[in-house]
Formats: sequence, structure tokens, C-alpha cells
Amino acid sequence: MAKYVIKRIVLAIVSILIICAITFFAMNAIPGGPFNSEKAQSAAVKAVLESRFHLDQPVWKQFLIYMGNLSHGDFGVSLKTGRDIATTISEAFAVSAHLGLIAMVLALICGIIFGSIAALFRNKFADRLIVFMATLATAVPSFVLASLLLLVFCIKLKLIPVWSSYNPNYILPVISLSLYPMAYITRLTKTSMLDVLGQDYVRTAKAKGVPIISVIFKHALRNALIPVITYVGPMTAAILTGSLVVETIFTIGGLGSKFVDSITNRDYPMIMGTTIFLAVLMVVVNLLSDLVYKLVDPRIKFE
Amino acid sequence: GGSKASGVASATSDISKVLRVCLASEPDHLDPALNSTVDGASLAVNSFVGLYTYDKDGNLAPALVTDTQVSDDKLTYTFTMKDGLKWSDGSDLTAKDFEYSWKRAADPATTSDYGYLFDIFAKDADGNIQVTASDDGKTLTAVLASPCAYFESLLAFPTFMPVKKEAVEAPADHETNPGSWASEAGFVTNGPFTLKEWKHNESMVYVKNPYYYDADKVKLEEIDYMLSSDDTAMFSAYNANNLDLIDSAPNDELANLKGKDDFYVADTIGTYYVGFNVNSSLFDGKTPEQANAMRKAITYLIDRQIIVDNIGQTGQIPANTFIPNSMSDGEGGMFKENTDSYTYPDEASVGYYPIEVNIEKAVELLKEAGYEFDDNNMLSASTPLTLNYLTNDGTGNIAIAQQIQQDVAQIGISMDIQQEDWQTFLNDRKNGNFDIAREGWLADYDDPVNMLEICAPNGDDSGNDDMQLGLNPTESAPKWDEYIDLLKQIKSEADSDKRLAMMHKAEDMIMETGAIIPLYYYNDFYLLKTNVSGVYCNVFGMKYFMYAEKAV
Amino acid sequence: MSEENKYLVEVKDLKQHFKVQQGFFGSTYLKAVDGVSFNIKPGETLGLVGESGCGKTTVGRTLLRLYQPTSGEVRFNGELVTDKNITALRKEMQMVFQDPYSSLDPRMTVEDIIGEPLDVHHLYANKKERRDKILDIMQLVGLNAEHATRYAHEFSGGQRQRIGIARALAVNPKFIVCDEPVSALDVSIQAQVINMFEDLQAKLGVAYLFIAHDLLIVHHISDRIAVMYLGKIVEIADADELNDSPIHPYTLSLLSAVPIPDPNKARESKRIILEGDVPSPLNMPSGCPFRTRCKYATEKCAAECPTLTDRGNGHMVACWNK
Amino acid sequence: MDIANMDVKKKVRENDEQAVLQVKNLHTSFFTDKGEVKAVNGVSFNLTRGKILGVVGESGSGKSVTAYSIMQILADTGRVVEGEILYKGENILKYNKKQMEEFRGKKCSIIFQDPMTSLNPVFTIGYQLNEAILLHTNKTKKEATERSIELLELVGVNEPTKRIKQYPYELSGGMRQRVMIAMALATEPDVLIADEPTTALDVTIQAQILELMQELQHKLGMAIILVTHDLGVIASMCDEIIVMYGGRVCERGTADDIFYRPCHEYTKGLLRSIPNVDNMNERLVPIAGNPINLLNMPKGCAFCARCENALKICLEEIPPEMEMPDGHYASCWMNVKRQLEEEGSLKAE
Amino acid sequence: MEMPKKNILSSQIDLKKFEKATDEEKRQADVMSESTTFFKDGMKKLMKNPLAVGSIIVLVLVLLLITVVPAFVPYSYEEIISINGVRDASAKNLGPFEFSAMEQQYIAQGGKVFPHIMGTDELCRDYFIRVIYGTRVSLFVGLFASIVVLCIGVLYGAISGYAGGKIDLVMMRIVDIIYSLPDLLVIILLSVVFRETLNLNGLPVIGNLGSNMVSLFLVFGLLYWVGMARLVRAEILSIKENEYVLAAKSIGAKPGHIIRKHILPNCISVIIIATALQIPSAIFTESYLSFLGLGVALPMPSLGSLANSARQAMASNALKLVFPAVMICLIVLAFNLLGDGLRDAFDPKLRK
Ligand SMILES: Nc1ncnc2c1ncn2[C@@H]1O[C@H](COP(=O)(O)OP(=O)(O)OP(=O)(O)O)[C@@H](O)[C@H]1O
Ligand SMILES: Nc1ncnc2c1ncn2[C@@H]1O[C@H](COP(=O)(O)OP(=O)(O)OP(=O)(O)O)[C@@H](O)[C@H]1O
Ligand SMILES: [Mg+2]
Ligand SMILES: [Mg+2]
Repeated sequence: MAKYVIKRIVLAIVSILIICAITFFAMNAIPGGPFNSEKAQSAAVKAVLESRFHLDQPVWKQFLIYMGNLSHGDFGVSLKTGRDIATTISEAFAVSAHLGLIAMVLALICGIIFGSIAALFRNKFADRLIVFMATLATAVPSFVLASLLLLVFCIKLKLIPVWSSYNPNYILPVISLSLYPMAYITRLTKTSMLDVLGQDYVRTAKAKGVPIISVIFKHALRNALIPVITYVGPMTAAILTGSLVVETIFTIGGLGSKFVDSITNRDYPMIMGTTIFLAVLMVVVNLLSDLVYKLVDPRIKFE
Repeated sequence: GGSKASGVASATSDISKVLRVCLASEPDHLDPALNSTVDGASLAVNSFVGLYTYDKDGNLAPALVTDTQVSDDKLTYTFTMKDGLKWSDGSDLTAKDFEYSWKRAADPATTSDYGYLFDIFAKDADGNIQVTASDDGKTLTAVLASPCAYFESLLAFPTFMPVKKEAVEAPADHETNPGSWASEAGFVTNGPFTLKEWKHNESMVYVKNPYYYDADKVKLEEIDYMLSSDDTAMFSAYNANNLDLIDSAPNDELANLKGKDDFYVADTIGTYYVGFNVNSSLFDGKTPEQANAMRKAITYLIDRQIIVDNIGQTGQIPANTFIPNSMSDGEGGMFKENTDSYTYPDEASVGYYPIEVNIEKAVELLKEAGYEFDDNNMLSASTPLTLNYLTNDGTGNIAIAQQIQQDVAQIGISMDIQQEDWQTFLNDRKNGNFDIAREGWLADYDDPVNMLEICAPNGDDSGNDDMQLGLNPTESAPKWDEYIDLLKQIKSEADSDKRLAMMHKAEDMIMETGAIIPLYYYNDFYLLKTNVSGVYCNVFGMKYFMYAEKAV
Repeated sequence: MSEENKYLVEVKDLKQHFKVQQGFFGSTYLKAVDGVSFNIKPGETLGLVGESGCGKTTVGRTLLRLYQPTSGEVRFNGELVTDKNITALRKEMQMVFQDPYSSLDPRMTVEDIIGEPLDVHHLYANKKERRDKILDIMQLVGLNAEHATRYAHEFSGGQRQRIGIARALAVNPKFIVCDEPVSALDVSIQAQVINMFEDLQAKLGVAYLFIAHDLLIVHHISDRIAVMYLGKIVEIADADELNDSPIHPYTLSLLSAVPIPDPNKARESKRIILEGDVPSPLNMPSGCPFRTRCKYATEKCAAECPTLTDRGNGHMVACWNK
Repeated sequence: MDIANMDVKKKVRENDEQAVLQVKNLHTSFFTDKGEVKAVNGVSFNLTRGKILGVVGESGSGKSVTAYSIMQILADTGRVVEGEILYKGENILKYNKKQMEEFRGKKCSIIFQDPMTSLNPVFTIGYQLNEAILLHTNKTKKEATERSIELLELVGVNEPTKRIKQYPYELSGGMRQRVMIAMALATEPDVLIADEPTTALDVTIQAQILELMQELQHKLGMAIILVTHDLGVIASMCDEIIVMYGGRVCERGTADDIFYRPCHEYTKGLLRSIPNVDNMNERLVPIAGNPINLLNMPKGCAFCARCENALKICLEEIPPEMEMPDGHYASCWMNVKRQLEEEGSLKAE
Repeated sequence: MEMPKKNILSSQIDLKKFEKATDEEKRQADVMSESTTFFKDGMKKLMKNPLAVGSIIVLVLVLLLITVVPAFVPYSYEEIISINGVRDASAKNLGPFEFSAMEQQYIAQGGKVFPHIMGTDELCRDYFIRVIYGTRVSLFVGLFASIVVLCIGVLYGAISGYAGGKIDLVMMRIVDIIYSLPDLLVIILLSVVFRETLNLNGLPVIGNLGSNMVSLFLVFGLLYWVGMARLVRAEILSIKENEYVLAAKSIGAKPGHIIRKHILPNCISVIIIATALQIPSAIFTESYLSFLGLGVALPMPSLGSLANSARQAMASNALKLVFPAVMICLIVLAFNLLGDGLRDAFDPKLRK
């Protein structure tokens, strides 16, 4: 088990190194630079900046310098704001993760319940309604959804403030964030539940005289969750890291817009920092979801 | 670490003492020396104050000085400081702080975008600018290299605001990271407000600085900034009464806002224009004159009135000169005026051409350039013309691009719109990867030179020269050496009449190339709830909140 | 080489060790077939029986080089089978599969399925000849011409198995490996297919390696029978001989475990119940693989693996004690 | 003509006393996209205490569906459309949900064909055994565990204390089937239905399991329904046998009746199509044709299309069930024909 | 009434029926069910699924709308409305079926003006025709992007799945890495690179859409094929397990033959389903890119860019957001439901 985890981590580090390299060279290949502005800087300032951030070196050397710094935990500072990147990311992530976790838990609970209900009442009205709603929820682009929520609840009904410096509005962002995964989990749970309900061991449980509710929520659900976990892993990573759309529309200082901004600003260390952070998060979440797998499905063996 | 503690609430519960504002998204720097944006400048003027400031009427007024002495040659300025000036931490603020701050801002190592403004100062043997504070810190003496008509206005500009040496040099990395002292809430200022709380990309809370020299007149206790660049978000928040002031709104809403009580329009000094790449392959095989004619032809095709009415929508004035209409001439008058010594080529409209569309003229000019037309004034298929229009994203820019596309299509010119993100756009524009590009400039100080510089080739002339004038010129590009010389002369000319004449000449030269097509003069609008009074702004777009009052 | 000794198929010390992934990086070898030798004469049927997982299928597939053998050699008609000549030899050696459902491509019509080997080996001059050949073969295995355009999923198991056999016969092979061709079929259908195998053998003179786990069927169809246990052949003898006087303790209990479809005989007979399960092929016991379940097992069995020895009349047994 | 029904009534009355379970004229259908699949078409039989009833028939003849109908564990689309299932005289089809849950597992339990998939992979053996015990008895969890260990010992699982902590995937097929049996026996039901319990297993393991079942039946005395298509298993295990074809019972009687005096053409054909133990080289006589398609049932006898002696009446009318001597019943027109010939109403060919 | 055994038969029984049946009669009893192919069977199932049928109808209607309607509407998507050659600057942001002042005047003078079914936009263009064109563009993006994804994904997945072993391992690692690369970075990079390298002015249709759009396709193709590749690989791995593949091998068929004749036809249904579901996801991604300002070239509208620009005016003119948003929902919903329907009908894994 420990050996497995270590192996996974080693493999992940290799992947992350490759991702680092690709990202580094790709971002340097994009035209534009962090210090471009409408008016040109004076040559002296330009020289100071370039040498300060090693931009006068060839790209491969910059890469080596960056990786060298990274190896002792130095992510550098933002070229735009001069703020420390590790701090910036951790602050933004704290915000995104806070929202994301609530959204994900909501999505999981509702998704699983709705999915199970749909499977149970297969081809009945409840099933059709749930499936239709879930499909509909995945058919609305997130920015449209978020905008409409804002329009209805904040502007028309005035139930929730659009913005407030000390009492931020987290209900609508959470809803916007969770609707899509909720719908997806609902559909996934339904399919996999139906599959499981047709399995022999469910028949065995029924034949033992286990009450139907127990059959579904004890015997079937745990098996039905296995494919859901596969999806939930990457989805959690995606949601925890924030969504540009939701952050823009609801004015939230999360990681999603940070990342997009860093790219549009050509803030190289910030791009690298967020990319590495996202990749690591992805690895961690995937590892965790594999461990959860093991928890749910004892057949999974790591050795 | 940040000050993200969740318990931090508004310092005051009295909403009438809190102004809630959204100007833009998070500024890169709150250090006034490093700021390079208009929104950042608005933050700076409300948390710092320089020797001068702007008053309610938009006029320059002394702030921290009691007296200013100017030598006869207009080269030496001596400022006497007010008594009892203090930083927000209670420590004394003296002329020495100014000496330090200016020298710091002028130092390339500080990497201030506006460092070049200090080029007007005379340099000593070490290359330092000649600014000295008296030992008692009461007076500050500055020596200029040549007379500068706009020097006093610079004194109210953020780059010239003071920063406290001890605070700036407190962070360990202050040498390589000059702005780091002001990258979190709680830094020392000398203006009406200090930053108390900063949720990055969400909000900032500024509270009143009791040590501000004019603190008695400051009625507000707090300013809350929403940090967002999404027009829709800020407009929604404003409409939901969560904000008192926003200085941007969705383009589509402007038409409904005009004329309302809470809609304010302010003059600014700036021009929205489009610029040709004079080295574009479009002009291959043409003589410089023909190339000029081609560019001017486009000028006559663009319907500026529609752009102003339907896209700008805030009562902008269609432009027929490059230098903005509200720019002064340095002698107390306006630059854009027919005078005894200078009349514009189109006297009636005070500009280079009437703003009405003139298709016949355009066709005529294009014919000069060798293009053929059919009887309906449509470009003949044998001499096609396709332009590539480079713009960055942004609703207004895109709409203008499409409008122009339609305008030139009227005589059969086709135009591709190339829409890019800001950095790619800057890069492509700088490198001349376009035929026409969207341009615009809001003046940093009220002097035509600030506009004229733009057409100088890159280098230390602080130009941006996206038109590529004088840069590796092709056969068909205008000769530009004369302009560069002229610009140098303007900068060192002490006689203001001569200077004015030279500046008109420079503008004539620019307009003659046709490389710059002015569309309209910028103005600035903001939405301010009607119960708020005392907010004002200057022609550079900086907004002053300290004298605001809110009726409940 | 004298005529009588000429074998159609000779298998010598065939081994098939699969590399199996263990954990993330590690891997071990699974000895699915571990040194198997036997011969088959032209027109003869050799039955191969054994418990599930003992390597029967693997023997058949490795023999036809569907798997690359780990070691050992196979001769066909005296010629060593190698990677080079295998394509040509596929015309001589064919296979019928166990599962009549997964062995026929659901997207192909019967005609295409049977025609595929003809296509691959270019055995016809024109479309008509192809069709005629296909219809001939279909008739041979008892399918109607009108079935030609139907898809496999429309047929019953027995019919599907006929299609599978027809495909194998299309190239006129001399030797067919039948991998449990009847075990998925109903009893009544089994008999149809078994009879067909017998008829085809009589008519075409093909030799079979007939793999099955149903001893009654194998006994019925085979001339000789080989018994496998964990990748090794433990006994090989003439069918009747093996049935009447089995020697190896495993064969003995295998035979006794077969339920006899006759109530009176069933009441009389006494099952020899083997204790425990077949060991995992990943974790084989040392020496004789059967020793863990054998009541005669001695220390020698644990130390050394017995080889096949002839007990007269071609009855070969691999056991130290019997 | 009412011959069939009358016969059923008579026979049922005769056997009422000893029967634990009676199935009367059971009809079960699946309502699928393609139409109604009549999987079971009027099956009747009695299950006597302490006896093993074998059910043979080819694949798809409705053996499993009959068993599942008794347990009420049919797929969603399936429904008993007609008939009665009497457990000690009570019609279980009238049971409510609660009673049915009580019936399942406590009164009657079932073992499935595939031991590999019939145990829930995510719970331990112990958990699954305990669940069955806890559901139907008042035992505490600890007592249930003890009972589970006892049961595992009973079915010959070695090291039961260790096994209860293991997951199904850690056991071999034979072991799992033993666990299934232990689970089925947990509450000592009156009726045990074994739906092809050994089909998926090797002969040697099959022998172990069959031996075990016989032993347990002697010890516990419950009635067993053994569903299989292996005539060998039937011959060695069962007291009584019913032969099914196309959802109907063709013949039922004691093992000797069926094997030595078969009275239905299908049974006869079936026996001819297995190798003769005495003469292995004798050619088999297969039943021609293909299994029937339940969606496309012939009007008359389900077997008629494949029957070499089929009569014209076979194609048109369903044969009535006739008692051959001594509780041996068959539904075949050939018997009627023979009688008619004996009577002389029909000339023998 | 008890019936004596010997008298079991009354005279009602027709003795003639006890003659032996002929083979012909027997054969009639043994009818084989009607011949169906996998495809026919699946179609039947699909047609029984109301949601899927509804989706097909919706999609057909949408297709009709975008192909037929532009012929009838006298406006063009990029042109400012003009009356008698005079631009109508007053026709700005009109509501549905409203006429501008100039148009009203014209009508009063007896002129005929085609109604603005969805009003006009801020640049005085007819919004209905823009939505129609936006639908065209979005659908085209969806279809084309899916095709690109399909081609790359199937090829890559097929190679990886069929080759197996080390090659598979390496190829799948590459997929993992591409999976975790920051999309946006790659999108910006690729669109810049493609713009520099592609010269599309000569090409029909595509040239019209602009290089942004083409780079968009390529971006989709290069970024989003990984999902398809994984799917195809998994499918092929499972198809490879089937004995018919082994059977083909035992016949002596070459790998190419096996892939062509057996593997591809058997995973085609899964691929088609995945492609159907890819279309809405591409439409979605395009709308997200429009949100970022990286959408299609101007003045060509796409549903995403229309919705995004309408978002700005949503407080005062919600309808402008609603029209394209509803269109996106309709198309995406229809494709999703159709994809689900196709899966239910054609996925071999779901049919037993
Ligand atoms: N391709 C393969 N890779 C790895 N192991 C394999 C492979 N094929 C078979 N095996 C293993 O080899 C052993 C022998 O398998 P094989 O299929 O030959 O047995 P068998 O006797 O045919 O069994 P059955 O009666 O169940 O068909 C088994 O343990 C099986 O798991
Ligand atoms: N869920 C279902 N839906 C539709 N038809 C079904 C269903 N379950 C069973 N059937 C049909 O009912 C008939 C009887 O099936 P059953 O499982 O009882 O056969 P069986 O005699 O047990 O066969 P086997 O020996 O293969 O287990 C079959 O034709 C089958 O197709
Ligand atoms: Mg096998
Ligand atoms: Mg069954």
C-alpha cells in the first residue's frame, strides 16, 4: 500500500515535470510579455526588469533557473504585482476550495439521491422528470446560468446582495458551481444503479429477505458508487480550483480567475505556479479517489 | 499573510459614512510610484497626497505646500511645506520624504512605468535628479533641465506622491521587489484614507486617516471597493444598491442611462483613434503620396457620428484632430482652436476635415492611389482592397471594429477583424502585424507633447509608435526624421509661442500621413447615487472621494 | 520415417508462461502450460480433459500459435511450425471456439463469417465461386442456404456453433482444435454437434484435438484421451483404456466424480471426493502439482515432478506411486 | 375440452397432505419491448417434505423463472399472471411486502447458479451471513457471528473464523458456493431452491457440493428443488423429477419413471442424446431442430416442431396431462394415440 | 366429474389428427423470427424512445431553420439595417417585432419592412438573423470539432488499444499529461500559432469563418481528443477479448484486416454515441471561449458570443440573452438526449 502510493507519487512527479516543461516553453512561445504596455518603458527600466527576472536569458536557461528555485520551494513573485506566488495561490485557493467543497458535497448528496430515485422508479414519471431536469441542467452554459441566477435573485427579487465587502454572497456561486456536477452525478448514479440492480448479488440480497430500501441503500448503492468515484475525483479537482465564470460574475477572488488572468497578463511565474498547483492537486485528488475506491471496493488491490 | 480574518467587519456600522465603489479589478500596485493605470491613480489620490492636488472644480491647488517659488528662467522650483504634516502612522512627513520618493521613482531600479516623467529634471554628476530638501525638512528645491509648462500638474500626479522610506525599505526584498511594501493592507500613507482590509480580487476596505492634513473636512469613515472588471457585475451591484459609484457600465445599458440623475459625464483629455501600419504590405508599390491618399480615404469613409451615438453613447465628440479637444496649449488657452497664428486645414470644423462621411472624396483619393471604381462608386474587382483590423477584446472596441467594417464595405473594401487578448494585441501592434489597429490615448498630463510623443519611434522618447512611423521605413512610408528633430526641439523650447507653432506643425505632419484616424475624444462617465455629493474628478479620470457626503 | 509413425501433429515440451502484471510495476509468470507433449495421427481424435484453468485452452491456442509459445516445438506433418510458415499452415490447422456467442462477429452475416477465411487466403476466382463454396460448406454443416444473409445473433447456440465449424472447415483443414465446442450447448443440441464432428471426420478425414471438461462426451468422441492438471499432462491413454483402468489418482477421482445419467448406476457408484481446490497457477506447489490433493502423496512427490512414463500399450502416466 | 384442468385438480388433491410447497398452474410472463414473453405456462407440481425435486429442461425452458416466481424475485418486467403458489396451504402470492420478506430467506431460500457473482463483492462473507441471520432471528450480532461460523463449518469451509473476515473475491468458486449454501441454510428454511448450483463448477468441485447437499438434506430434512440441465446430476440426486420444455411441464414422476419409463417424446429424445455409459461408441441420437422461441410459440405442443413422431394434433392442440401409472404424469399426444390404439379406435401403424 | 381413465377420449376428438405430421407442417411451426440487423433493431428501440425522437425532431427543425430561413429574411447578419440604401441608425436595440422610427416613417409612406422577429442589436442589425447564423456557426463548430476529435481520438485510441503493452503504456501517459495541461494556455498558444501559420483567405466556408474559428477547431481537435482516445482504447481492449478476434487471427487474417473488419465495426456504435455527445460539449466550449473573448471571428456571430454580449444588457433587455441561451439549451439538450437514446439503443454493453 505505502509502496503503491510512493510509486504513484514518483510517477506523478515525472508527469508534473513534463507538464512544467511543456507549460514553460509554451507560455514563452505565446507572443506578448509581462512588461508590455501601451507606452514603451525606457530602456533602463526594461533592462532592470529583464535582468531581475532573467528574461534576458535564453528560455531553456530561464527554465533551469526556475526549476532550481522551485526545488527549494521558491515559486517566485508575480511579475505584475510583485506579490509572493505561493501566498497568492494559497489565499485564492482557500476561497475557491471553500466554495468548491460546499458545492461538491451538495452535488454529491443531491446527485446520489436523485440518481437512486430515478433508478428506482425507472421509466416512471419521477425518473423521466429527474433525467430531463438533469440533462437540462447540463445544457445551460455556466455563464448563462450564473447570470440568470444573479438576475432573478439579486436584481429582480433582491433577495441576496450582489456584492458586499463583509458579507459575501456565497449561495448563488455554490448553486452555479454545483448544478452541473449534480446533474452529471445524478445521471451517472442512475445508470450505474440500474446496472447494479440487475446484478446477481442484488437478487441474492432480495432472496435473503432484505427489505427493499436496505437492498438499495446498502447493497446496491455502494457498488453503484464505484463509477461515480471515477468521475468525482477529477471533478472535485476542477471545482476546487474555481471557475472563472462564477468568480467573474459573482466577484469572488478565487483561483479560477487568477489563472486566466495570469495567462492574459503573461505573468510567467504565476502561470507556472498555478499550473503546477493544479497538476499537483489533480494528482492528489486522483490518488485520494483511488484510495476511496479501495474503501468502497475491497477487490481493488494495490500490490 | 493577508488580513483575511473573517471577523473583520466594517469599521463603522453607519452606512452613511461608507462609500461603496467599484472602479475596476484589482490594481497591480498600490505604491503610487509604480501605478500605471487610471483606476490605480484614483486609489492613489485617495490614499496619498502630493505637493499639489485637484480641487472640486478640477483645478490644480496646493496641498502640502504653503508656498511655491519659481525662478525667472522657470528652471528652479522651491516649495515650502506645511507644518505638522504626518504619515498615517503618526510620524512626521517632511520635504526629505519627497526628496527620497522622487529620487526613488526616478531610479530605473524602481521600474516605475512613469519614471520617464522625471526626465524633465536636471541631473547632477551622478545622474541623480536635482531635488534637494532643506535640512530642516521645510523646503524642497527642484531644478529642471528645461522649462516645463506642465510641471505643477505633475506634482499632483501619483508618481510624484511621497512614500515613507522606513516603510518602503522594511520588506527584505525591497530592492528587487519595489512594490512589496504596499502589497498587503496596512501600509503607511499620507492621504485621506488608509487600506485596512484587502480580500484579493474581491474587495478592499479603506478607512479614514486621522493624520491627513485636511482630515477635518473628510466626512466619510470608510470606502469599500468592489474589485471587478466585469461591467455586468458592477452594474448589477450598483442597481441592487450594493454600490454607490461605478465608473463603467455595460455598453448596451448606456442608452438607457443617458439623461438620468445619477449619470455623470466628465471631460477627459484623450483621443480614440485607429492607426495604420505605414509599413504594411498594403502599400507595396505605392509612392508615399499614394499611400497617404489611401489612408486618408479611409478617414472619409468612417461615420464617426454613428460611432459616438450608438457605441460611445456618452456624448463623446467626434474627432478630426489627433490632439484632444480639451488639451490646453500651455498658455492658458485651448490647443484646438483657430488662432491668428494657426488655422486648421478645415477651418469651419476646426480640424483637419469635416466629420461628415464623404464617399466621393474617399473614392477620389483611392483613385489617386491607383484604385479603380465602377459607376456606383464600388471598388472594381481588378483592384481589390482588403484590410486587416487589429483590436483587443472589449465590447466597445469590437462594436467600433464592426462599424468600420461596414463603413468601408460601402465602397467595396473588405476588412477582416482580428480580435486578440490584450497582451497578444500589444505585441502584434508593437510589431506591426496589422494594417489598421485600434488605438487610443488618455493624456497623462495636460500638454500636447504627451500626444505627439506617441508618434516617435520607440526608444527613450517614450513613444509607442504603433504606426511604425520612422521604423525601418519601406519605400512607400513617409519620411520621419524631420518629425523626430521637431519633437526634440519642442521639448527644449522655452518660448511658448514658438513651442505652440511647432506643436501644430508636428500634428500637421502626423495628419498628413493619414496614418492616424481620430474617431472621437474620450470622455469619462460614472454612475453615482443621487444621495451622494462631493465626489469629483479631474480631466485625467482620477476620482476624489474624500469630500463625499452621503445623505441617508 | 516410416509410414505408420507419421504423426500429423507432434507437440514436444510445449510451454506457455504468461507474464502477469502484479501491482503497478512488478510482474510474475503464470505457467499456464508447463511442458506438454503429445502426438496426433491423421484422422484421429485426441481428447483433452481437465479442470477449469488447467491450461487446456492455452494448449490449443499455443499449438496454433495464436499465442507465442514460451518454449517447445510443434510439428505439423513433420514440418516445424514457426512464425514464418504459420500463415500458410493456417489453411491446414483450424480452431473451433467454446463460446458460440463471442466467437462470431455480431456485425457480420453468416456468409461473411464463413467467407472470411476464403477472403484471407484468396481461395476463389470470382464472387460466384465464393458464394458456391460458402453454400457447399453450409450444407455440409447442416445450415440452410437461406441463412446465409442473416446475422449470427439470430441463431440458436447450436446453429452458431455450426457456423463456427463451417468457418473452420472453409479452408479444408487437416486438423482442427475444438475448444469445448459443445459445453455451452444444451444436451439435446450437444448431440447434434457431436454427431456432426463425427460425420465430418468420417467424410473429410480431419484430426481433432477435442478439448472438453465433460468426460462422457470426450470419451464418446475421442480415440485417445489426455488428462491435464495445472498445466501438465498427467495421463494419456486410449479412450476406453483410460475409462476402464485409469491409473493416475487424479484421473481416478475425475472419473468417479462424473455424475452418471442413470439412477440405478448412480446409486451404486461411490464418488471419490477430492479434498480442496485446485491451487492457483500463480502459486504452484513444488514437485507434482497434484500432491496437495492426493491421498497417496509422499515426500518424493513434493521434491520432484514425475514425468510421463509408458505403462504399456501407449498408456502414459505421470505418477510416482501408481 | 377440459381434460387438462380436471386432471390437475385431482392430482393436487391427492398430494395435498405431505406437500410443503404446491405450485398450481403457474403462469409467469415478462413484458418486454418485443412483446409478452410467456416464460412459464401453467406449471404445477408439489414439493414433498424431505424430498429432492429435480427440474430439468433445456436452456430457456423456464426453470429459473419458476424458481424466481416462488421467491418473488423476478426482474421488474416479470409478473406472475396466473396461478397459485401455496406454502403450507397459504398462497404466498397474496402475501404483503412484509410477509414476503419473512418468507424469503426464512421459510424458503435459494442458491444461484453463479457463485462468482451472487455474493456482494463489497461486503465480507461474515457480514453477508450475519445479515441473513439477523434479519430473521432475534440473535444479537455476536450470536449471529457464532452462528455464521457454525454454518461455515457445517458446509465444510475450513478456517471459518478467518473466512468471515474475508471478501468474496478472496475465495474460490467452490468456496463461494458453499458460503451461498450456508447463507441459504442460515435460518433452516423448509424449502431450499438450488438453481443450477453446480453448473459453473468443475466436476470434482461439483461432486463435493452435491455430496454436501445430500448430507445436509439428510441432516436437516428440508425439501429441495434442484434445478439443472445435467441429467447425471438429476439421476444421482433426485427423488422426483419434472421435465420442462417451453415453459410447460412435459413429464413428471420419480427418477426411475423418467429414466426407465419416459413417456414424453422430449424426455425420450433427451435420454437418447447423451452418451450411453455402457456403450460409449454407440452413435448419439440427437433431437433435431432448434430450441423454441418464446415470442413465437407454436399453437400446439411446444416440442412439436422438433419431435420426430409429431402428429397433426400436436401442431394444433396443447396435449393434456395424463397420469401414467403411479404418480407419473406426462403431457404428450403420443400417449393418447397409444391408448387409442389400445382401445382400437385407431389402427396401429 | 371424474372421468374414467380408459374413456379419456370422447368422440369429439378427430382421429384424423392422429396422423403423423409431415415435415412441411412441422417446419411451419418452427418459424425463425424475422431477420433483423443490429442496426434495424437499434433503430426500432430508438424510435420507441420519446425523448430521442423528440430530440431528432428538434434537431431537424433547427436544421431546417438555419438552412431555409436565411433565404426568406431580407437581412444579413453583418449588415446595419438600411432603408433605401440609407443606414437606419435609429434601429438600435429594438424589441421583438418593433420598428424603428425610420421604418415606421417608411411604412407610413407605403413601404414594406420585414419584421424584426427578435428585434435588433446594438449595432442596428436584425437579431433574428444573427441568432440563426449564430446557430449555424455553433452547430458547425460542434460538428466540425467533433469530427476532428473523432479522427484523432479514434486513430490514437485504436493504435494504443490494439498495440497494447509498452506502446499503450507510453501513449496513455501522454494522454494523461495532455489531460492535465492548462487548457487555456494551450488554446491561446495554439490559436496564435495557427493564425500565424494558416492562410485561409482563399478557402470557401472556412475562410469566411476566419482564422480564429479554424484555430478553434484545431484547438478542440488537439485538446479534446484525449477523452475519445481513452474511450476507443477501452472499447477496443474489450472487443479484443472477444473470441471472434482470435478466430480471425486463427484464420490467418492480418492485423489491418482485423481492425478494419472486426474491431472498428464493433466499436463504431460507441464511437458514434460519443461523437453525438461531443457535439454539445464543443458548443459549450465555444461559448466558454466566447466568454473569454476567444470565440469566432467578427462579425460572424455564434450562440456563445451572442449570449455573452447579451449578458451585459441582461438587466434591461433579458430577451436578448434568452434567445441565444434557449437555442443553446435546445441544441445541447437535443444532442444529449439523442446521445443517451443512441446509447440505450446501440451500446452493445447495455444490450443483453
Ligand atoms: N492471455 C493470458 N494471459 C494471462 N494468463 C492467462 C491468459 N490466458 C489464460 N491464462 C491463464 O492460464 C491458465 C490456463 O487457462 P486456460 O484458459 O488455458 O484454462 P482452461 O483449461 O482452458 O480452462 P477452462 O476450462 O476454464 O476453459 C488460467 O489460470 C488462466 O487464468
Ligand atoms: N428478465 C427477463 N426478461 C425477458 N425475458 C426473460 C427474462 N428472464 C427470463 N426470460 C425468458 O424466460 C425464459 C425462461 O428463462 P429461464 O431463465 O427460466 O430459463 P432456464 O430454464 O432457467 O434456462 P437456463 O438453463 O439457461 O438457466 C427464457 O426464454 C428467457 O429468455
Ligand atoms: Mg478453456
Ligand atoms: Mg436458469
